[in-house]
Amino acid sequence: MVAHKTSRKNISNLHVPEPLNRPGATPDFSDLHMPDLVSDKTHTLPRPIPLVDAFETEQLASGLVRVLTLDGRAKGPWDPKLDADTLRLGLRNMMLTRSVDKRMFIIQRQGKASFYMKSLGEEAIAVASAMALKDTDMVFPSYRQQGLLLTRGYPLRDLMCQVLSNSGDKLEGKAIPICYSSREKAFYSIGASLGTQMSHAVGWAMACAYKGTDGVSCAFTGEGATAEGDFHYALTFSSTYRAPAIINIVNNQWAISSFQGIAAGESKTFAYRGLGFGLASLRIDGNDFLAVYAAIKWAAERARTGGGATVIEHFTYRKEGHSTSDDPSKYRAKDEPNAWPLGDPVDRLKRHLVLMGEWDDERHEALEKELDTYVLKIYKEAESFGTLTTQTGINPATMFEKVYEDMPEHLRRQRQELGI
Amino acid sequence: MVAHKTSRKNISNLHVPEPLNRPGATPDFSDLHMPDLVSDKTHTLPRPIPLVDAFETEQLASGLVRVLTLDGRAKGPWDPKLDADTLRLGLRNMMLTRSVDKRMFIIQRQGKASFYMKSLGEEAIAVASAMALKDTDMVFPSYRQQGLLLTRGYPLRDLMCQVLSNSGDKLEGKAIPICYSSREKAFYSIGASLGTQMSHAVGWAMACAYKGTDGVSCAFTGEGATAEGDFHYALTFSSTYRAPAIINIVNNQWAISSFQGIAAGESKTFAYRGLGFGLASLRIDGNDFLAVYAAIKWAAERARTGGGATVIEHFTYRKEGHSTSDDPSKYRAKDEPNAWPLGDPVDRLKRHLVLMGEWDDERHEALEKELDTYVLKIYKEAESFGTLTTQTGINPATMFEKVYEDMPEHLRRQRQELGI
Amino acid sequence: MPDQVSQKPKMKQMNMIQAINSALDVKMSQDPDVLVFGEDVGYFGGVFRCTAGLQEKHGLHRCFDAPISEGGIVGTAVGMGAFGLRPVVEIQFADYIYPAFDQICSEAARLRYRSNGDFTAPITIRSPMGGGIHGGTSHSQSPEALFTHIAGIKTVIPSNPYDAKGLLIKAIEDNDPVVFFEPKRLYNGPFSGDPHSPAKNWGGHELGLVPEGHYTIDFEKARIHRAGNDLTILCYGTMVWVAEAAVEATGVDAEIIDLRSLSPLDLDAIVKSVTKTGRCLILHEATRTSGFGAELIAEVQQHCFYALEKPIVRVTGWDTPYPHALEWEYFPGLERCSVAINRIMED
Amino acid sequence: MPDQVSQKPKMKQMNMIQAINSALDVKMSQDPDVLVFGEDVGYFGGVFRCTAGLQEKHGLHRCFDAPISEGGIVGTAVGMGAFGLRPVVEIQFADYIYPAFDQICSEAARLRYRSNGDFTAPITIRSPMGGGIHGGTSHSQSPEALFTHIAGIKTVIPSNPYDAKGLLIKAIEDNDPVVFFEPKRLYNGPFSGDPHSPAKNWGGHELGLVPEGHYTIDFEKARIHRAGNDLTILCYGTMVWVAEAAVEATGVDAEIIDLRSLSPLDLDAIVKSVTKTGRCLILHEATRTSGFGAELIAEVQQHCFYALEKPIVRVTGWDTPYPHALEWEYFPGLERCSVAINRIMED
Ligand SMILES: Cc1ncc(C[n+]2csc(CCOP(=O)(O)OP(=O)(O)O)c2C)c(N)n1
Ligand SMILES: Cc1ncc(C[n+]2csc(CCOP(=O)(O)OP(=O)(O)O)c2C)c(N)n1
Ligand SMILES: [Mg+2]
Ligand SMILES: [Mg+2]
Repeated sequence: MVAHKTSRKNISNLHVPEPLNRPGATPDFSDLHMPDLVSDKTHTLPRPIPLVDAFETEQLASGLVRVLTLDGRAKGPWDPKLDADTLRLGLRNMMLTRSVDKRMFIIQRQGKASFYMKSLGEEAIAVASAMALKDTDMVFPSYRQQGLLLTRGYPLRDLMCQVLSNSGDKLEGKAIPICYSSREKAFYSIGASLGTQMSHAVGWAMACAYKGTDGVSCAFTGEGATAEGDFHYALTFSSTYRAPAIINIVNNQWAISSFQGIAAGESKTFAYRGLGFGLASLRIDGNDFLAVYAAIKWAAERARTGGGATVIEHFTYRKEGHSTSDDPSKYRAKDEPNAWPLGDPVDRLKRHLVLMGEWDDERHEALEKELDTYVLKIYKEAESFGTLTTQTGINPATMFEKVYEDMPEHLRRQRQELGI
Repeated sequence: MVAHKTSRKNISNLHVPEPLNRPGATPDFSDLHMPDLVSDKTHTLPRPIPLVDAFETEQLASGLVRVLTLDGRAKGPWDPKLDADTLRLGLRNMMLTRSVDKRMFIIQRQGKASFYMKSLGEEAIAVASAMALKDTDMVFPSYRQQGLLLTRGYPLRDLMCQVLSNSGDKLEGKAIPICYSSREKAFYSIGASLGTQMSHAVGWAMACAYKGTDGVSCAFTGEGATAEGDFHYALTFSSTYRAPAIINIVNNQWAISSFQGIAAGESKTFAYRGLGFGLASLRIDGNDFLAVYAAIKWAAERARTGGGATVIEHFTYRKEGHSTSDDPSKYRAKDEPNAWPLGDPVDRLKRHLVLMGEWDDERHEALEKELDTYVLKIYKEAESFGTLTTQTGINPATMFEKVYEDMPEHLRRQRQELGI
Repeated sequence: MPDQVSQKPKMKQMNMIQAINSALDVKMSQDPDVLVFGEDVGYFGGVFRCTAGLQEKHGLHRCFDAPISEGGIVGTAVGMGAFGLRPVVEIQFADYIYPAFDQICSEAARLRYRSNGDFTAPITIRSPMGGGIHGGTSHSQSPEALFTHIAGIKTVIPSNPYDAKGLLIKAIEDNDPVVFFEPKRLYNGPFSGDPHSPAKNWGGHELGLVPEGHYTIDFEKARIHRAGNDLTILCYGTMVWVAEAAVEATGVDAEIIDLRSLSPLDLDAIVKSVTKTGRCLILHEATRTSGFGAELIAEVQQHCFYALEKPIVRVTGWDTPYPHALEWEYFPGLERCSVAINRIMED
Repeated sequence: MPDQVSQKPKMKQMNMIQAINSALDVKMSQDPDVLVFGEDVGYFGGVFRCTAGLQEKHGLHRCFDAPISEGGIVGTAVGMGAFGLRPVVEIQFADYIYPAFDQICSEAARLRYRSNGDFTAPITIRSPMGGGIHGGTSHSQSPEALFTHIAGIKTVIPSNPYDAKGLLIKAIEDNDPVVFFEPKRLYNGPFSGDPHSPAKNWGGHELGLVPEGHYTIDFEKARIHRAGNDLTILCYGTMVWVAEAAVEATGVDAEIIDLRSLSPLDLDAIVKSVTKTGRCLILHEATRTSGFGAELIAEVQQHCFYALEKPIVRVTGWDTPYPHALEWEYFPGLERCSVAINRIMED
């Protein structure tokens, strides 16, 4: 996908792909194979009916489905034509996600949490997905779709307590920060092993079909993790059983320090992989709130009406480090995030609303402040339940619970051995 | 790929694919999506140069590359134009393979070996591959390419002793029958776990490139085993590192009792999967010796000249049971093997040679007899080394050897415990 | 507590395959959320025929073939289990469970814990295990110990038709993931560990007399296969029958305990027996090092240290892959077990 | 036999990361068939920095990033190894080794045996293991016992920079597949098991003084970390340092044996020590049931039965997933070890 430019010493015939921009370079994305972003002509790709033959999506899998132009207009057949209130809600959810990320990053740096992962630059994907799905459609996120939880109205304090691993944590400190779980919000338990949730989502979708419900499952993986076997299992099983699933690949260009070309190799796009399994496949501009919304709606309708699974590649960019443990300046050009040709999802939706006359800079700033204040307020509440590094207040006896439904004898003995 | 015809009770929305013909039915392959086999017009697909852009092979991946018409003519740009001697050698190798299979099946039924697997109907794939490759190109077979070994001149007695697990077995009875290994013949050790050899082949190919050799690796998997993660790893790694590998999918329609649709799902073809990874991909008539030969030659040249891996689907049919433990009449229509529209590889090459005036029925029958006699003679030699059920003559102490390079203390102690 | 058998059950002579089939049939009939899938289990009914007839009886969508993808089979089962179904999947041979290892250990076993009970994986993973059928390296393995090291998984191994059915129904009803290994050498009959003695079948065997309907056997209870006073033999699966033969051959008054479930483990029964006998022999087919025998020794020596008169002995498969030709030299058969019994009974 | 150090080596103070990096550098410089790959190991040099600088020094084709596919990483490494290369691959966390489990157990471990020596897999699989860094369920596991159950694999765990380098070079040169676990809590310094005491680093530590060049340490030899007469403590990795702290805290004259290699195992050293002391304590971080402690107990009770004065005790992680918030309640730290030592020393 991305041509290899900077060549390092490699005296063998073994080809090892390299990213466009390494530290020290001036970021340049002109070699990124993408449709012309400016011209209106190439902007628009057709929108077939959701029950289209999967192979008719070839153009959509190799191209880039977009709605928003970079200057803020909504264009083409994929425009979901949302009303201003819905758009403002989307903007708010994205900004809330961003504000929460900012706060959690800070408190991790203050030593109050062991770990955190931001979704900066990718907020449209989670937020628009949650808004396009039914609230009962089970989502199977990776660790970078906190926007799903926030959009579905999961209590912010609960989310923060999970990150703090304190006595307010619904998971009783069992899981590391960001490995949320909320059956109530149809948000599947995140495990830190990459890719494993993909086949669960397909199994869940098969169960929906088996029970004759119109439920849909919606799974997310990073582009890096598509190299795991689980991704293959998800495509295989959903192809075989026509599972009503949406298989999202969030291609944010990076997998920790590895650029997307390590997973993509010579592939045209990640979406194209779906075609090999006879699945409808779309590559969309992941920084375009409207495109994400439209694509998820399309795929959900396809799934609900018996058309089986859709593979969606969200083309986006991870603006921050991989996690609080990461320092991206070690492996990529410093200004890459800002050089990303597809802009920022919040800015772009904002621009669109402004262009519509439904939003302005003042309201935007005010909302930003309001959210930051709100987030800080809730954070203070959350912190009152303890932090990992101060006192979690979690009863050690809980460690032995929920390993099994009932505690077996040997765990009972071990609990006694610990003296509790 | 194959439409679901016979419908069984399925009250849920869960789609479960079913094969065309079940026991009791009259086999009918008219729903098999294939190019018109008779008309000369659709017979011929273009043959691009081996270094073609991978995506230009789309038509070759979804169509069917053929050389031999069913009436025995060689046609089109893929015709490798082999001389009569080479063709006769190919025929002989296929017939030898068939004769060996026949004999080994019988002796298993006589209780002299624990297990055997025939390749009846698929002989062209292994034999033509071995003839198109260099003898030093490492092959990574599944258990159904004994034709590779025989074509490369592996001593038949050694092969038979392996099946008999007797004192003549070079593997000292360690492996089950058919899990041959011959580094000398560039034939990789077969393990019975499906799919695992695929990533080994890619690793080997990467090593060839790393060392700057022009070696190529050539791997084989059944269509059923493409559902394993290992198949995905092989495609991913060969796409990323442009490994000089040939990834063969032998689609013989069956995986024990499961028809190919269980692995294929809604896929257009198995070859099409390769396109998702940007790999050149071909679907070929696997019962057409010349097509197999031509495709492997093409892929080997592509690999050797830096073009990376090719995925080849060999469209064929497993005429016998899966193994000596299997009874196909339990799950497929009795006459399916004979109803297979692409005929038999031996018959078809024979017809071609006859049409060329280079072969006739008499010579064919004579050769058949000669081979059967030869095979029986060698078998008698092999049997003189013992059979599994009589006396293997293998020293029990060897059981503890080759677990590690040097025998560790604990194995030495265990050997003593066994009293040897 | 006695096994939970409904009153006056109608009994039928079954081999282990039939008993397993019956367990699946009973549960599929009772509970529409039970479904069965795996490689070749659908139309064909499984390479060992354990699912024969289930597709025809219960429908294509309730018993079906899966792609050859053990990871995908377990992964989709976990998703179905989280939804609320009770999938029972088959891994064709225990040797092929490794591609599913991550899904079993990182997902099925962890889901309840990491979500603090929000999501669970009430799935059953059936798989034929063990040697004695000339299956060699890759059709003979006994990987049970690996699963006992993984918190969150239960590991169960029946040794006879009666237990197989009761334990399998229990496994399906259990709300935790259960790995259910079936000693394939016992499918058709008990096995003395001597390949040269005539094959027995389950016909007429007391433990082959199985209730036709629903009953369960608790995992927490080991079964005293033979009561005795002088030696405790801990075993499970195929080795229960080898133990029986060896006890007969040696004439020692041994107590044979069929563990049935390795995790959870009935430690009480073990401790009670060894405290009484003072000697303990452990048998398993699996590779010795870090096999489940090691765990048993660890617990026995801890709880019965002062009662033990002799070191605990284990007779096991060797620390090599399972060889094909030398199967009977590898298998811890009648002879090796008898020698061990005689030796441990020396003063 | 003394460790094989070349004469008058130039020594350098290193932490464990640097020692590992140095081992890789030495081998890559010596042998063009050694190559290094794994997730993030190339340009970036690994998330723990163990491969930092190797790509720049040795070239893009000799140290490179791999797709996130542990199965593919080990699978391609097996193929390279069969070819004749000596790949050293990194699994980013031991918790993520399970997707590669099949390739390790069914392929790397079996290739030599099933081909009777025709093909081999001289590969090294490095992976950071263990807890103590707030990694929770999926960044803290110690799965070493699983590999010791698999014939054909060697399992090695260093506890200090000096050993790490010597053992890693040995692993790379070894013609069998080696799983090389690196206790990540020790990367920067020894760890007493008390999270509240100030962190130490390897600076100035004797075992942080490492030869710059080539040397190897045999797997067959355990290291007597501390000689003593009254109690034998068997341990490896992080727990060596917890043992040291607990011995100091309790004042017991214990012999601490750092096993270094679990398979092969230096049984002689163990038996010699326990025969002398008559008491044995085993420490590991891993989940208890079927952990490597069980195997050690099995061997010790067999070989030292009549010398043992007390039951062998194991202090381990609990049979639960590794919890995040309750990390220090899970970790078998200074306090639990000290209590166990005191108890085992009671008459
Ligand atoms: C099985 C497994 N292997 C490795 C890791 C370590 N790891 C965590 S995140 C990550 C990168 C993932 O990249 P990508 O899939 O692109 O997702 P992104 O972080 O970009 O959202 C890696 C290698 C893991 N968590 N699980
Ligand atoms: C990992 C693994 N799972 C299951 C099996 C059991 N098994 C052996 S062959 C086979 C069918 C393979 O079918 P296919 O890949 O189409 O190859 P074919 O036999 O048709 O040549 C199965 C399921 C196995 N050997 N390995
Ligand atoms: Mg990414
Ligand atoms: Mg097949």
